Amino acid sequence: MDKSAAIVTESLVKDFKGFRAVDNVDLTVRRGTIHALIGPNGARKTTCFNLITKFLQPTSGRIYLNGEDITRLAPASVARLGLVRSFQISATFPHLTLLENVRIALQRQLGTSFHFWRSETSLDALNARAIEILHDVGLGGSENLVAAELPYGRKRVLEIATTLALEPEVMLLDEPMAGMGREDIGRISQLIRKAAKSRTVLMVEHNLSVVADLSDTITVLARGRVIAEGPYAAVSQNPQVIEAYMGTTDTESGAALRGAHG
Amino acid sequence: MRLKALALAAAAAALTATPALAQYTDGGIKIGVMNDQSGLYADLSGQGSVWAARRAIADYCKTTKCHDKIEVVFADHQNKPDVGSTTVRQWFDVDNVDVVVDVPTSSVALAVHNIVREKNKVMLNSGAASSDLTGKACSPNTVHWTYDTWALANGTGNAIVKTGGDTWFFLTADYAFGHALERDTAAVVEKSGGKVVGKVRHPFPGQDFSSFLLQAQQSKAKIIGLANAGGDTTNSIKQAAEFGIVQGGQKLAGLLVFITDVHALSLQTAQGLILTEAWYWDQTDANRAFSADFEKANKGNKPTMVQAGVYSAVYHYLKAVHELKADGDGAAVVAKMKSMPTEDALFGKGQIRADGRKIHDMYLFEVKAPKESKGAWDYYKLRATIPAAEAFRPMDQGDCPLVKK
Amino acid sequence: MFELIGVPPQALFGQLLLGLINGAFYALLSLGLAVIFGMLNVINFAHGAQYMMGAFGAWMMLTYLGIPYWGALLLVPIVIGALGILLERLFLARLYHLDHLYGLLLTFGLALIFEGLFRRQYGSSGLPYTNPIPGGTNLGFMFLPWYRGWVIIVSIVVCLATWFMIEKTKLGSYLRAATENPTLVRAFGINVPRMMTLTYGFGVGLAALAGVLAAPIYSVNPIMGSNLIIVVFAVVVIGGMGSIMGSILTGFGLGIIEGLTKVFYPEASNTVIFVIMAIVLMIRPAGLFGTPR
Amino acid sequence: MKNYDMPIFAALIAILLVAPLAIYPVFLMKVLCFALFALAFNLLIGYVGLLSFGHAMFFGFAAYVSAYTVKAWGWPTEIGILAGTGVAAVLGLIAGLIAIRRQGIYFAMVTLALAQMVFFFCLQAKFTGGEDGIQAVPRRPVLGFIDITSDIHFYYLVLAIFAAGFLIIYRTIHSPFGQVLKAIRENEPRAISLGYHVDRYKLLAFVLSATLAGLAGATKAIVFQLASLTDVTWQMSGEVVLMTLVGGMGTVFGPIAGAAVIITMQNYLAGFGEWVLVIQGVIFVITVLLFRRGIVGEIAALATRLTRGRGEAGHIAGNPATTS
Repeated sequence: MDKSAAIVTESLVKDFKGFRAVDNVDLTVRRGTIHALIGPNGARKTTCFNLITKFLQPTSGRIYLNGEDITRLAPASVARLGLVRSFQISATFPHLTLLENVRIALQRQLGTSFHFWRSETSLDALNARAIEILHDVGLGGSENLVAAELPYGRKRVLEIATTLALEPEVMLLDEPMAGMGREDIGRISQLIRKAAKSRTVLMVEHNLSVVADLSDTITVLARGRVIAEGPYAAVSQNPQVIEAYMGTTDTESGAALRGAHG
Repeated sequence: MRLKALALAAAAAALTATPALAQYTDGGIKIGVMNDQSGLYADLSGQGSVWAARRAIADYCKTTKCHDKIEVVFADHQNKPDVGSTTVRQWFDVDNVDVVVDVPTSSVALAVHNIVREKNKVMLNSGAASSDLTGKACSPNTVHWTYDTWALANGTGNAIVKTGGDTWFFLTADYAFGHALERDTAAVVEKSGGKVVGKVRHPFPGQDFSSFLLQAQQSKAKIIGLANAGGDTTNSIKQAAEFGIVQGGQKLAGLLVFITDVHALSLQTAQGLILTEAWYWDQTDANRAFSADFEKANKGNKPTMVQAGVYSAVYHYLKAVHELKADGDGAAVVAKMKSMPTEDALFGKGQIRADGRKIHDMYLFEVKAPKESKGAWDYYKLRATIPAAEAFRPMDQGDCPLVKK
Repeated sequence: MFELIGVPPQALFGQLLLGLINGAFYALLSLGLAVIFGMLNVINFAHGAQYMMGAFGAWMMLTYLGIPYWGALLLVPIVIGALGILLERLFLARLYHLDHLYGLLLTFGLALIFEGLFRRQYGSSGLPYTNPIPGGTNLGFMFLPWYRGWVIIVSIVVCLATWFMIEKTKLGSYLRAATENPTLVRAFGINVPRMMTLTYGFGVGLAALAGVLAAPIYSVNPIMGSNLIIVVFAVVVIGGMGSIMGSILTGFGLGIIEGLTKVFYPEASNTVIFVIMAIVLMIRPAGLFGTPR
Repeated sequence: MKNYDMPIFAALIAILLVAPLAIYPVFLMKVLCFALFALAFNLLIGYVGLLSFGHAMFFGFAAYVSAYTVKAWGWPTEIGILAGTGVAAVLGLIAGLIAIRRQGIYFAMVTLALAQMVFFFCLQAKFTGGEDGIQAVPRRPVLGFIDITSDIHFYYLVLAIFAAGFLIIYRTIHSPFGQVLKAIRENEPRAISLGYHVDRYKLLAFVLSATLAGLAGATKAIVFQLASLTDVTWQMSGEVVLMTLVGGMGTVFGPIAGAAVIITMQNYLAGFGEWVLVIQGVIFVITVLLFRRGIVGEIAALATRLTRGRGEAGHIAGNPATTS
């Protein structure tokens, strides 16, 4: 096993009621890189995500984070080790303000999260840091808005801000660009690039031009198996990959693949 | 010196004068009927008891000039002690109720009983079974009118053994009330020369009794004593009929069965059941006349012994209050009630003992077979009369602190 | 003759058989709950009240219309089931877009209304209902009333037929698919709301059928359902909510276990189901036949 | 957003201080005990989104413990109440460990079944007095000098207990812990992904809720000098759900309003017998169908609409169950 890797999975398998969703996936995400996980619809990319972050328990196989075996840990414990994920649909706390959203992430460090007798004003000490983070991602000045009132693209930004507040070593982004307009895509790409400077990023993404643009390494999944891995240029030439994409009705991805290629 | 004598005389005059003036609290007599208006005991007490209380007032005021403001209020205690105690506190503290009547369900009766004593009011209990009300928990403010567990156990246990039912198997509801009924009856059975061959304690409330009945059947006891109440009793009787227990030669003895239960079961199912009651509608002309009026006002039902007891108790209470011309001091009213012999159309002549127990005859009935019945509600045939002197627990055995040994 | 822990084997056979018969009621009722829960994701708190209405329905048909037991057995489930359909259309259907807990709260309210109305009208002492098949046969180890035998046959047939319909037929496969993914099934041109309505009606009909079956042997009174429903809830939790076979097997199984408890430790026979439930939940939080979620 | 909770609370306490002049104090004590019970219940449904259908087990069992320790063992009133509260906390921990692993309807069913076990235990155990319950619990002076045999004195003590309970709950909601609870309610997977072991937070909330429900029950036992099976039945669990629902789930004052409405209704409808059940059922149905925000929730929504003059006001009441 590669000790220098941030995440390693060994023969990861997940069975659902007799059918194999994820089949012997070996994945190595090197530290400090942006690694993309792509594949046509039904490739079980999100399932892999859920397995790595322990939201699902693998049927067999091993998962390592910085060489440490995390196969048996609870999802919250994995997060505490610095492996933090986002979700396919935007995952904010809709009825909390932007400030409170970010503060939830910061709050854990205080160690007072079980203190039901302490006033919440004790959390005000975190406000400066939270506002700073919001500012960094371009949400400065709107910290008192309620998250539900933000437009969709901004919610994703808020979600990334919340994730960044934990200063995770490894970020797992599940389709950060899903449902984005062109303008938002640019902004979030920038944000990811900036965030990735000091950490490792593993992302699932359908938008192949974003993948091509951002990622160092790409792993292609189809039907729960790895069919190719390497830099974008190599992977996009791989006949198996092209067939996997073309063979599906997923014309959008197919077109995207061609488009990015050409 | 003269001054002091004068003052004494005045005080004495005031003391004797007080009862002479009519001293009705709040300018009248307010009777609170508290019972189950909606639950399991609604038919045997409920609105029927309210009707009986009103009827007692009407009947009493027909013959005697009575106070012109006598009011009846009622409440549903839902068989919950806390509901009963809240209501009764409010009755006394806010609504100026003078006397609480009926109160079936022993747990509620005991709760109300304590508050009545604390507030020095009166409780005339007809509906509750617990013999503790005139035993170790007895109070100078309570009269227990119609029946109690001891009387039922004694009537059913003793009389059945005497008529040949000398081996018993108990089907007991597994809670304090069931245990008490079983214990009292078993003692009577053994004292009269019978034998208890077995018992089974079923959970309360139960639904299916077939398993327990099968055990009773296998015990070969002549009598199966049902030490339970309400739905448990009707379910056990119904299922006993289904399993052919009575046809098989065994008899069921209900230790707490009311005529409304028999009605609910139908004669087909309940025939042969033996039970003890204090009053039955078809015994005398007065009873029948009362029942005919009752039936018209109460969905075609005949009165139970509990409702008849409410009538009788309220009647006697009014007598005592009018004699005293005061209703404020509950203990004094009850003392007066005890000092006067009781007499009314339904229960005839009787008396109230020092421990608060009203004494009268009790009756052992057997439920008729369908072909023996001559019409609606013709359910019982008399097997034995238990004379008043033997029907209730002797005063010296009750551990009532009011009784000097 | 040898005895098993103080109980002769014949007696034990008898008790096992009686347990199985009680289990028949549990199975029928929990089956109805499971069907409704599986499809609508609603815990039907009114199930006990609907069972009670089934028993009252049989009594009313006999008393007011002169329809005997056998007619009631067929008609009452249809009538009460139709009432269920009405309830679903009027009330439940408005709540599907909300948290499932609202369904539970609504049916709880409905249960209170039904129970209150029947108490108002018929009092609580209960009503007589004559056993349509009196008599029985001596099996050697016990006297088996014909009626109890009838109950167990009806229950097993109905349970198996329901299971077959849901697990093995095309209609059932639509039902199951609709639970998983209503949008997809709708895309196939199937009227999902109507399917949900009919499912609720069917589940309620099962409760009413159990009520008719119960009328000749249990006291017909307004609280007969609320006493039973909590036990049936426990059966459903043990079996695994929404699992059809789970609810049937657990229903019969717990009937037998309860029957045995009545012999060896009668005082605990009401509690035993809840004890089993606690143990099952600690080992398998999703119930014996449930899938974890 | 400006928060008016504390001024409203102060006004409420001021009204309650003079209320006995006009209203029967025993009735008021009953309302306060149930209001505290509903507040405790609301901590769970309103702020964690967990519907417990078995909260009577904490309320009723604590009542038994405080009644028994005070009556049979002669413990001082305040220690008896604390003992009841403490036992409820332990019971809450046990029940919580079993139930907390499930969500939604499953959680409701599991708590219901657990409460039923407690019911059967209370029915059979010797110390509870079975059907009769524990009666005539003495009202001994509190702390040795506050005479509580007079209803009016006791009323002020109960008011103090109620106020303390309210403030504990209020502080819990507005604490670092409360922030995490809100986050869990709003988006549980996200809270997990931020490293929160949500089950532990839910468990603590469950134990707190059970403890305060126990405090309400233990106090009620002394007020009515009675602990009985009624308090541990599943119908009691249903009643507290009704109170909270009617008042407004997830609102600060809703449970108090709901308890007041329901208790008053039961009081005045007592003479109507079986109609009480029907009316309660109708209230349940109407509230679920039409006024899911409850009394306080609807008022808050109305106020928001008036001040803002636009927008969907449903979020203000913070009713978690409206989002499925």
